[in-house]
Amino acid sequence: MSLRVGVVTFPGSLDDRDAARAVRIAGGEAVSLWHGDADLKKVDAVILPGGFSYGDYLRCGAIARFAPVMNSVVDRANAGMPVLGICNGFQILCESHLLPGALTRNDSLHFMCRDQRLRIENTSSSWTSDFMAGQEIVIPLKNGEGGYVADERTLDALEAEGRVVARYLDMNPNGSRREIAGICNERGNVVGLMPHPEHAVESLTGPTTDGIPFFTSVLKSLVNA
Amino acid sequence: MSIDTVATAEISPEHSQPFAELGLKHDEYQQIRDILGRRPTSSELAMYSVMWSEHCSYKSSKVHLRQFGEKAPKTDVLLVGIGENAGVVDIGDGWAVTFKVESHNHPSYVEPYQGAATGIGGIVRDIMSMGARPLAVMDPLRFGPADAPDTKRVLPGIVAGIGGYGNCLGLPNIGGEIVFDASYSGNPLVNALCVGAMKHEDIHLASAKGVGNLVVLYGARTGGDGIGGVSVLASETFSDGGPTKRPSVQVGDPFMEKLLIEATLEVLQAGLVEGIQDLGGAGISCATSELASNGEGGMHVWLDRVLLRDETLSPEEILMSESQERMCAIVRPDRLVEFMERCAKWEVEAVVIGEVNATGRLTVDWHGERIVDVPPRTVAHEGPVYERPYHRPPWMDALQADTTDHLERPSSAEELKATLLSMIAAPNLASKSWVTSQYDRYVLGNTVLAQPEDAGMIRIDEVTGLGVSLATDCNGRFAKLDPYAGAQLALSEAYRNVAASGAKPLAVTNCLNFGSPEDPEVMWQFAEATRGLADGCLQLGTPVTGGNVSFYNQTGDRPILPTPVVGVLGVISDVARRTSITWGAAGDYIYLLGDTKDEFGGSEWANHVHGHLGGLPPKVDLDRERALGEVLVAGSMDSIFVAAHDVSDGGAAQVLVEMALRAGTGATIAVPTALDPFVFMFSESAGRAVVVVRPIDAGRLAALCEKTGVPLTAIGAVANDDNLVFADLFTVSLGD
Amino acid sequence: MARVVVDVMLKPEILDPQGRAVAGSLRRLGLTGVTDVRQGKQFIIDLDGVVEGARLELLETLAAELLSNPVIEDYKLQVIEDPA
Amino acid sequence: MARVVVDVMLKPEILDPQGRAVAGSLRRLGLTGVTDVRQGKQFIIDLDGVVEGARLELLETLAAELLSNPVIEDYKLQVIEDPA
Ligand SMILES: Nc1ncnc2c1ncn2[C@@H]1O[C@H](COP(=O)(O)OP(=O)(O)O)[C@@H](O)[C@H]1O
Ligand SMILES: [Mg+2]
Repeated sequence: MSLRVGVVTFPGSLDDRDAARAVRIAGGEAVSLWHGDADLKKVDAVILPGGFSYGDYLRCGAIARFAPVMNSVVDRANAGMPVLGICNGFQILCESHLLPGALTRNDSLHFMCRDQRLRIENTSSSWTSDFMAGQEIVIPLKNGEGGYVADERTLDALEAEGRVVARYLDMNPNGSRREIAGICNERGNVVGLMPHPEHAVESLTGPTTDGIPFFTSVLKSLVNA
Repeated sequence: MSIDTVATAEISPEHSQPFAELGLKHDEYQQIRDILGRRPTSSELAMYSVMWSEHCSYKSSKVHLRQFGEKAPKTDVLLVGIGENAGVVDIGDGWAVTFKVESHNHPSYVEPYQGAATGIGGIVRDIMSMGARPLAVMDPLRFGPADAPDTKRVLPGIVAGIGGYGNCLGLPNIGGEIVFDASYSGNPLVNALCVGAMKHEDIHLASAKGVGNLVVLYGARTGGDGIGGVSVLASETFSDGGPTKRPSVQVGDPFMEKLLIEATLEVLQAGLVEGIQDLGGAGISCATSELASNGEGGMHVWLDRVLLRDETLSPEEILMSESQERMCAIVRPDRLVEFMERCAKWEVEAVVIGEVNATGRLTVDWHGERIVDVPPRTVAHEGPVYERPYHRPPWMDALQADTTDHLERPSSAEELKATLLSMIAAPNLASKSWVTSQYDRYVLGNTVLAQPEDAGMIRIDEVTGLGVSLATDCNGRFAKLDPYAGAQLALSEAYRNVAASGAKPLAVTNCLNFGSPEDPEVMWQFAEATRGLADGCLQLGTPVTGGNVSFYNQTGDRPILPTPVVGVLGVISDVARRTSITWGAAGDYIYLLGDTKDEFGGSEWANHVHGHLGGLPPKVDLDRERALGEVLVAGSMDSIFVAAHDVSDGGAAQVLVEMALRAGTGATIAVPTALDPFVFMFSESAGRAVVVVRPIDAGRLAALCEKTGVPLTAIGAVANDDNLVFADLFTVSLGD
Repeated sequence: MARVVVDVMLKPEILDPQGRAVAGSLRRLGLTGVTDVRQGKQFIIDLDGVVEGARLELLETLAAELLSNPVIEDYKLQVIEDPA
Repeated sequence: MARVVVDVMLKPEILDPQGRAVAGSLRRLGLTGVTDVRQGKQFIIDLDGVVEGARLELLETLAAELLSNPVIEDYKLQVIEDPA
């Protein structure tokens, strides 16, 4: 039986359909989860998709963090379940303190949508094991508040522990500290990513198919687990 | 606060009413009194005044718009025609597509960000109200000169507003236009297009069917937004100093709109809706009167049940309010509970405000008192119709006589190169990525083509690959030189762009942006443009499915360039065979399809280099356009093309530069011996495209052109470096 | 040195979607009796020297036309001479 | 009824691109001596009844964890009993 990957829909989630499509293309079963429902429907992993949960009013991810589903996600994540937060999902993970730091307004002050080159820095996380170390990929980036910030100590720790999952190449699109595009927790099961791998799973609709390994990684890691 | 009821109206015929302040002419006011056999109540006056306004009643344009129906080409693809919120087109496999472009020009001038944002919101609700899931948006924009202070004030806000609303809504932006011209200073044009899809059986209409069915208002609460003039009435009904202050500007709430979309799609899918209508201009007045007159003909409304954001609103204001993010549904009583539950799931407020009946009257009560009792048709559909006087402006002869012949042309290689470099940097021709990079083009995962391609293309059916392609175009300078031809050139350019992407053009929408209809010269431009568009659509076999008219676009008595923006929708059986503008391997052949003539009237060269506008626009040949379309579509089906790009603003040179930049590789171009290099590079003759094929496919292309009678000229080959070489003339490196 | 604090709020009659969203989550998180929430901006401007005369006037103009959008927002300006 | 005003500011050590942009345009528009500009948020919360005891504590918690993000922001909360 294929593995079940939950995709949470919050009010204002936008890329939930895309995340589900990506899971299917990678060979998994996408299960839709509802923000108001603490039941994770026995999924093996969870994706918090991109979008503007609650309009991103107040602060990106700030309100979604308190949704009933998040209590379950936090518990299971602490117990080792793989969780991927993309864009708004990354912001929610930071707001819920599953990941350190925060995401702030792009230094350009503009929303930016572009095909972004990245380097995969960590291939041991649940969501990046299918990449080769140092592999360079191009996937869409689209955000208004994607500047990753954290205090120096945290940044140094992230670097030292190899928890920077992906870094921006060519240009820093949003003023992220140390060109950080994505990070993971100590255990490597929780990953936050500002760019959108789910928009790079079909050559027809994406700039590349470089996003697929994020999803095949988790499926394999679950099988091997 | 004293209410003006029907009862009081009957016994106070002499009571004088501020109809003029509400924009009603004296005879229009008299007409209302005749319809009702008494003076209208202030609420009825509010309804009639807004529904009979130019914006809602199309009283000046109706007589001309009729041609779109009368001259409609024979077609079986039109499932819903003009008159509904948006037309619906059959694209096969049981799929239907609806699309429409609308203007939000003035609000965007007053408050650029919110004006543009609410423009997107409004057109998206129009598409939803047909039962479709909105799939993508486009934004044709016009501004004053790029460096004008006014442009610097409005442009960033307008772009941020379109992005801010569309991105938050989760609709990809797949195209649009950004054109600069002095005539738009102080009067920018913000047109917004939305396209949506549904299965045939899910098509819904704005009609209140079924006596006893309930009228449900859902979405955002009603506030005092956009009620402008009516406060005259409001203040009348206030014994004290008058109502609290009313908003000068409407603020959009894209998050609420997103919830509204999801909730609406759910209640439609669950079959809980008999009829549905968006609330746009004229708010509840428009929704209730249109629903009623399209349905059983009667409706009763308990206006005091409307959920308010501002408790001080008077009934007149509630009827008129243009608060955003609201919809109105007709629901069977036995489905109401489930309807309410679905709304609650999405945290969307909903309330029953009325009931459908067969009285043939629209009646409205306010706390038990009857404040409206009218025949709905007279409000919604039987408003005044004007045959505005119009005449060809006397200055047209001089304008057309002032041809481009006397303009100095570059001749030496150096001059040609300098002209090309200056042209590609011109605001109207330079890359627009500084704008489009602020728009999400990926969300929903079905965007196959978007900016800077010729057309935006989205996949409708993920299994079969069935999709649609859309382009909007209009060269206002052409329309000024000859409105009839200008409208047809806008049509043919959009048609060509869609065909170039590999899709078969099917149907048309339009947004007619003009000056004041009370100016006979403007009215002539409007009449000519509509006639040209109607004739053109007949000839190309693409029916007009809907659109919008925006009048009074002028600063003082200086009207904008006549700007009939035309949107063409095409269908493609499998988006996998789309044609992009990106050429491939070195050695591939580059051809020019169509005839290039010495045509520079209204061209970007005359405009940018000489600031000149005069003469005649390029000749229109719609049969040629159609034949070219056949080649472009057939070539895509037989996968002959590596790339294709339509030729328009800036001419062939501009096209070649765009293709080279897109691909990141240059080409070697040989000017056809029959052509003067300047004409070859910069003429804007219509009916042309540049195509790229693999050497082995050259024969098939030749045969195809042979069959369709489309002129084919070999002009060069793709190179393996980044130099664009115009043989025996000059070389430009993509680097600089 | 001086500090100027400019508070910018949407005019009361203008819809404030952000305030609405915040009010909603405050209630969901158990805060009772919330009647209205408005969300605005605050600018803290530190300057050398004193703020008076022409400089103050200029600040007022800038608060009215740059920091706030007179079409939809009101502003409040306070000067705090040598803060700390 | 009572009014609670919560000001939220980025911590001094966090880069504030908006504040920097504002400082730039203030200078361009002729304001001299600008040393620093920070842009923050202000929430005006209107409530029924008085704000004290448990309700005030809850408000403090919400200001600290919902209205502001402790990782990057500081907040200031003032209670204004019966405003007007
Ligand atoms: N230029 C036009 N071409 C074709 N149809 C038009 C044009 N302008 C308006 N219409 C049609 O008139 C009807 C009323 O337009 P409108 O009041 O803007 O609709 P809505 O209120 O739903 O936006 C619609 O069916 C619209 O498509
Ligand atoms: Mg409508």
